[in-house]
Amino acid sequence: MLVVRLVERRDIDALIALAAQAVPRLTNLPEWREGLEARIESTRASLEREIATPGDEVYMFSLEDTVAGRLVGTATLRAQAGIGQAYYTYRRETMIHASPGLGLRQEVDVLSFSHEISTATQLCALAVAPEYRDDLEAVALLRRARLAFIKQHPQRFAHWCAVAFAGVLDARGRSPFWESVGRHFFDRDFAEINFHAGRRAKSFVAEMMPQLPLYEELLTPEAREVIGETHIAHRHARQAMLDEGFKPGRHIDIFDAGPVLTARAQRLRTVAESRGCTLAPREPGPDAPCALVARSGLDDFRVVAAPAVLDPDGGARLGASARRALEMESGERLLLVPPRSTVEAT
Amino acid sequence: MLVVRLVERRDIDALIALAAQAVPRLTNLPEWREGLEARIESTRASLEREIATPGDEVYMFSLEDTVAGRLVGTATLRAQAGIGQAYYTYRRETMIHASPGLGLRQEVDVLSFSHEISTATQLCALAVAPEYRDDLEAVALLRRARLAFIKQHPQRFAHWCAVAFAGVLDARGRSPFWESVGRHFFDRDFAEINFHAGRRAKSFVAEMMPQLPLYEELLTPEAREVIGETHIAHRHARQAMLDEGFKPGRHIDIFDAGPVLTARAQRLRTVAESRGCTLAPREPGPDAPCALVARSGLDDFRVVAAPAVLDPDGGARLGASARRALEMESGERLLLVPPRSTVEAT
Amino acid sequence: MIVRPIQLDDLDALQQMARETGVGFTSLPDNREFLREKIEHSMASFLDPRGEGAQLYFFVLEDDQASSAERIAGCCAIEARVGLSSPFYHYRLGRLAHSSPELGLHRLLETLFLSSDHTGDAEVCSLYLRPAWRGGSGLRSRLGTMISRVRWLFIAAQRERFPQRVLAEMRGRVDDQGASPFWKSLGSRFLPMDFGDADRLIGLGEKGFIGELMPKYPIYTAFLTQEARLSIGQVHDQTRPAIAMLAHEGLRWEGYIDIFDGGPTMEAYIDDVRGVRDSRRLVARVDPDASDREARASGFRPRWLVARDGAAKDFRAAWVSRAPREERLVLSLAEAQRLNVSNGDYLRVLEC
Amino acid sequence: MIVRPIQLDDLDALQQMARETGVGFTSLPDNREFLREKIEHSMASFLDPRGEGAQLYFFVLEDDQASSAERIAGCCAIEARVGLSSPFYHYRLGRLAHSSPELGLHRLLETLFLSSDHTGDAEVCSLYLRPAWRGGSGLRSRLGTMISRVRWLFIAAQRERFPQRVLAEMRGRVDDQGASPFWKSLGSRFLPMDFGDADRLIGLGEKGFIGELMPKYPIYTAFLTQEARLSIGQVHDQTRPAIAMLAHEGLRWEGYIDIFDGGPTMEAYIDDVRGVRDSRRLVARVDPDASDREARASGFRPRWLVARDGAAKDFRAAWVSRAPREERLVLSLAEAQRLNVSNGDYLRVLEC
Repeated sequence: MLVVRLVERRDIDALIALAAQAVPRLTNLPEWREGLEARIESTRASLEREIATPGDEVYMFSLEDTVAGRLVGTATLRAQAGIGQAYYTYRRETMIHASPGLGLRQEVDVLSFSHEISTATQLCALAVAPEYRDDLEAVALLRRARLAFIKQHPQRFAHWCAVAFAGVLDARGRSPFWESVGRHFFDRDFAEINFHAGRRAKSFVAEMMPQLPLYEELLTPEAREVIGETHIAHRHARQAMLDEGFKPGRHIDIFDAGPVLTARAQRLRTVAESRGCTLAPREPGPDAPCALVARSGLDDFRVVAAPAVLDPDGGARLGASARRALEMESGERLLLVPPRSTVEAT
Repeated sequence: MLVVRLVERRDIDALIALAAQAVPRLTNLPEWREGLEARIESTRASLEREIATPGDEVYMFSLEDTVAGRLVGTATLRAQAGIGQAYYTYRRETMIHASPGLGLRQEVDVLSFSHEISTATQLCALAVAPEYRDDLEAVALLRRARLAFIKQHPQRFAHWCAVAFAGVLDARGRSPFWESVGRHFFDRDFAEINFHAGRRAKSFVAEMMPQLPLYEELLTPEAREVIGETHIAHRHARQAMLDEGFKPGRHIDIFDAGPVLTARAQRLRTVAESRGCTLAPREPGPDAPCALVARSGLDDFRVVAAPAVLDPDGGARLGASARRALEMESGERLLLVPPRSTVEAT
Repeated sequence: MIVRPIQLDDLDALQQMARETGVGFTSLPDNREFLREKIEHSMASFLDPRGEGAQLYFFVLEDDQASSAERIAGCCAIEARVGLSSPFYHYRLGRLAHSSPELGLHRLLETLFLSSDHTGDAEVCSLYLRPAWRGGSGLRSRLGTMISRVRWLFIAAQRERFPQRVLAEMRGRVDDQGASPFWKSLGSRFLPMDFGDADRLIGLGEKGFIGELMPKYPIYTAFLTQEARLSIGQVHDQTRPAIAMLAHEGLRWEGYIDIFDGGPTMEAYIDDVRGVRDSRRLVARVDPDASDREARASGFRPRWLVARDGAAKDFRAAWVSRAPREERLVLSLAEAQRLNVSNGDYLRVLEC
Repeated sequence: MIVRPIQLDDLDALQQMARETGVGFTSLPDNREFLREKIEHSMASFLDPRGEGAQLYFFVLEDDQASSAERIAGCCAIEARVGLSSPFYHYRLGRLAHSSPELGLHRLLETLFLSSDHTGDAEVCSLYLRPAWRGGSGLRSRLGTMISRVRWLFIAAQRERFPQRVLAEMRGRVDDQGASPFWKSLGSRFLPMDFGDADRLIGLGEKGFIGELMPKYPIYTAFLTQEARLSIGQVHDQTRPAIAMLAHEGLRWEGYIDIFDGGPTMEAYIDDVRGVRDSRRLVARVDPDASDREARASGFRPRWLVARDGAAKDFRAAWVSRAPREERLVLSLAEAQRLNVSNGDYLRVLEC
C-alpha cells in the first residue's frame, strides 16, 4: 500500500535518488545532499514549533510503498513561498499604447518583476520514482496529501497557495525563454542557473535579473511562444491542479516562463471537501469507493487512498490494510475526502 | 412604485439635475448636457446592435418613481471599461529589497500604472436624488438591476466586473492623493481634472500621468493614508458591493486612490441567484417576501422590488402593482432573484 | 556664392530640395504648406529683435553670379530652442551595473531611456547641398564647408539668441536593403507604420505619438537584435562626412540617439564649438583699390568666411580673399557689396 | 614641499587625516586595515609598468624641509578606472516630456535614474589639506592649488594609464543641523540606516547594497521634498572652493549626482581638462649657477608646478622658480635634487 507521511532522516538516500531522476530537473529539488538534509531538518524543526501564523516553515513529505518497503516519491510545502528569501515571478500585464491623434491603439504585453507570490503557501518539489510515474493514483495521492495537511493545520499556512510548473525546453534541453532573457544577465546555461537557484539563496536573482519591466515584443519568437506554457512532462500535473481548483494566472517563472497557478486554499477541492470523522470499528463493504484518508495529527500525519464508507453517525469505515498503513485504531480522528463522484460539481 | 428601466431621451433634464447633486461629484457623471445626451444615444445604439462579444457599448439606466412620476436615480454599465479609451488604475505591488550581505530586508510598496481593468465590465455613474439617498431599497434596486441585466444578456458583457468608489477628500474637498501625485503632472485642481476626465476622452491621462511605477514611500503621509480608502459617502455602497460578492483588490483610482473592486460576473449574488421563470396568473399571499423581479427583454427590460412567490411549477406570482410597473402579462418571461433569507449563504 | 536668410521667393527651390532629399531627411518633408510655414517662421525669427523663443533660422546658399534661374545651391538651418512647444525625445544610452557578490558576478548592462534632456537646446539641421553643386575644385570644393560652418558664424554673431548647448542629429545606419536595423528591432514593434511614415510625422512636427506609442520603460539593449545593437550611435554612410565635420568642430556623441533609427546626436556646449570659439569680430576696411583678381581666378580656394556682425535680419555670409590683419579685414568693393557692408562696420570672420 | 606617491611609512599620517576628515569624506574611512590596503594598492599601481586596470594612485604632500615629525601636509588620489570590480552608481538627472495635445498641456518632468554610466572612467578624489597647512601667504597660500592640480600633471605625464573621461564627486548640501535633505527625502526611505553608516559602507567599497536596497525604478523629483529638490547638484559649503577649482579646470556638472547626498559629479574629457591640456613637456636644464634665492624668499608665490616626465613610480612634483623658455626649463641644483631629475631629463610643467 502507498502511504504519504512526513519525511524522516533515514529517507535521505532515497530522496537524492529521486532528485537525480526528476524530469525535468526541479529547481526546488536539487540533487544535493547538504540541501536535502537541511530540508529534512527544517521539516523536523517546523513540526516541533508552535505556529500561530505561517513563517519560514518547510514540510517535506515522503511517499512510501509499504509492500515494496521503499520510498518512491516526495513533495514539499513551504508555509510561505518567499519568506527569508524573496520568491520572484514575472507578472504579465497588458498596457495600452494609444494615440487618439493618429487613431491608433496598440496592446503591449509587459513582464513585470513581481514579489506577489511570496506570501502564498508553495506546493513544490514533487517527484516520484520512474516506475511509479504512470501510476496516476500514486501521483494524485502525493499531490493531494499536502492539501489534506493544510486542511488539518490551517494556522500553519497562508490563505492562498501557489504551484509552479516547469516551462518548455527545446529538443536540446535549453529553455528558449532563458536564452532570450536570463542569458543576457548571466552568461550561464539554464541548467546551471537552475542548479544554483536550487542550492543557494535565490536572492542573487534579485541582484542579477532585470527588475525593470520587459516588453514581450522584444523577446525572441521562441521565447514568446513558451511564456506560461508547461513542460510536457508536467502537463498532466498541471491539469490535475486545475481540476483541484487552481486558477491559471498572470505569473510565470522568471527563469523558464513556466506557469504559476494560484488558488485560495479553502477553495481547493481536497480542502473544501474533506471532513473530519472518527474511525469506525466496522469494515466497508466490498464495493466501497476509494477515498483519500488522512490520519489526524502533526508529526504522525499519514495519508492513504483506500475504500471507505462514511456512516450516517460520522464514523468512517476503513479496511484492515488502510488501518495498518495509517497505524490507526477505532475511535481515533481522521480526515476523509470522499471520492469525487459522490460530490456535486461546484 | 420604483422601477429601473433603460434610459430614454426624455430623461435628459432629470439626469443633469442628478449629476449636479452627486456627492462627491462623479467622474463618470459630469453635469454636462452634451456628454449625457451622448451617453443616452450610445445606450440606444447599443440596444439596437447585435452583440456577440462585449465592445464599446454603454447601458444607462433610470430609476423612476412611478407614483411621483419622476426620475430619481441613474446608473450605468460599460460593457468594457477600457475599450476605445483605456481605463487606467494603479496596481499596488510590494517589492522586496533585500541585502543578504547586510542582513537587511525591506518591503517596498509600489504603485504600477495598470491597464488590467480595461477588459472588465464597469459598473459606474450611480446617483440618486438627495431625498432618496436614505431609501436603502431604492439604492439597492438601482445597484442590482444592472446585475440582473448582465444575467439576462451575458454575451453583451465581460466575464468579470469592476466598480470604483470615490476616494477620500479632505475637509476642503481636496484629494490628498491628488495633491501628492497628480498635482505634479497637471497644475490643476482635482475637481477640474475630475471634470475633464469625465467630459473628455481619458486618453490624456496616459499622456500626462506618470507611467513609471511610483514608490509609496515617496508620497506624503496624507496621501499614503487614503490609498484604497473610500469616500465616506460611498462606504455603504462599497459594503453593499462586498456583500454582493465583489472582492477588494490591488487596484486604485489614479486620481484619488479610491478602491476598485472586482468580481467574476457569475459569482455575484444577484447573477448567481437569479433564475428565469414565467409570470403566473395568481397573486402572491399577503406575507410574500420581497424579491427583485426583472422583465426579460432588452429595450423593454424593467426591474422592480416586489413581493413574489415562486410556484413549484416555475411560475412566479406577482402583485398587480408590480405587473403594472413591469408592464407584463401572465405567461411572459421574467427573471427573479429570491430574497436573501431564502438562499443559503455561499 | 552667398548664404542669406531664406525668403518666400525661395519656396519653389526649397520644395525642389525637399523632393531631392527624400525619406530619412526628417526635417524637410515634401509638403508645400509646411515648407511655406517654415519660411515664414524663419523670416519672423530673423526679424525678431530679441529672439528668445523657439526661433528658426533658415538659410539658403545662393549663386549670386548665376545667370540661370537655378540660383539656390543648398540650405541649412538652426533651431534656437528645441522642444519648447512640442515634446522632443531621444533615447539615451546608459549603463547599469548588475552585480552579485555571492555568485562573484558583476555585469554592466546597457539600457535605453526615453529622454527629453535636450529640451531648450539649439539644433543645427536641414543641411543640404544640391548634387549639381557638389565636387569640383577651387571655390566649388568649399561649398559644403561654407553651408555647414556658416551656422557657427551666425551663432557667434548672434550669441545671445542661443542657449548653452547645441546638437545635431545624424541619420542612422541602414542595411543593404535601405532599412534601419534599429527601427526593425525596436520602433516597428510599437509603431504600426513603416519607417518612412513615422519619419514623415516627425518632420511635420507631430511628435506627440512618440510619448503615446513608444515604450515608456527603459529597454535593455540586450533584447534588441545584434544588428540593431550595432547600429546604436552609428551613422548612415552618406552621413560620414557630416559627422566628421561636426566632430572636427568639437561636437561629440554623448549617448543620445534617434528613437527611430538609432543615429547619434552630436552635441557640444556652444562656446566650445570651434567655429564659434575661433570666429573673430573685426572691423571692415573697404578699399576701393583692392583687387578681386585672385578671388575670380578659377583655382581660388577661399579660406575666410565672413558676415556682417549686426542685426540678424541683415546677415549675409560670403568668402573673402584676404586674411585679416590685426583687428581689420580689407574688403574689395565687390566683397563689401556682396556682404552689404560699409567701411567701419563690424564683421564676424571665421577661418575655414 | 613635494608631492610624491604614498608609502607604507605614511600609514600613521594617513590614519590621522582619516580621523580629521570625518563623515561625508567617503573615500577615507578611519579603518587602519583598509587604509593599509589602500596604500599597498597604490604602491602596486605606481610600480605596474602598464597600469591598465583599476589602479589607484595615492599621493601625499610632504614638507621636505620640516624639522618636526609632522611632515605630511595633505593627500590626494586618482582612481584610474572606477566600477570595474564593484558596481559604481549615480543618479542621473534627466528630463521627460509629458504632453497632451488635447489639453494643450506640455510639461517637462525631472527624473532620477540609477546609473552606472561612469564605469571605467577615472576619478580624482581624496583631496585633503590639513588645517595646519591652510591659509598663509606666499608658497603656503598655494598648497591647495598644488595638491589639487598635481593630479592633472600626473595624468598628463602618464596619459596612457587613463581613459577618456575623468570625474570628481562633490560633497552634497547639508542643512543647519548637518543633515542631508536629499538623504532624508530619498535614501533614508529605502535604507534602514543613518547617513553616516551608509557613507561608511561606501567608503569601504561595499557598494553592492545600493543595487539591492535602493529604488530600481526611476524617481520623479517632484516626489522629493522641496529641500531635497533644491539640493540636487548642490554642494556642501566647505566644498565650494573645490568645485570652483574643478570648474576652472573645465570640469562640468552633467547631471550625475551622488545617490546619498545629491552632490554633483563634476566631469570632463581628460584631454579637455585645462591642467592636462596646458601642461607642457620640456627638457630639464640643470644649472649649478642658478640661484634659489627667490624661491627661498618668504613672499615667494610659485607659479610653475613641475614633475619628471618618466616612470610613474619616480613621480615627484614640486614648484620651481623659473619660467620655461622655449622647450627648456632651468632648474637649480636644489630643485633638480628635489625632483630627482638630471640634466636633459624630460619634465612635465604646468603653470598654476
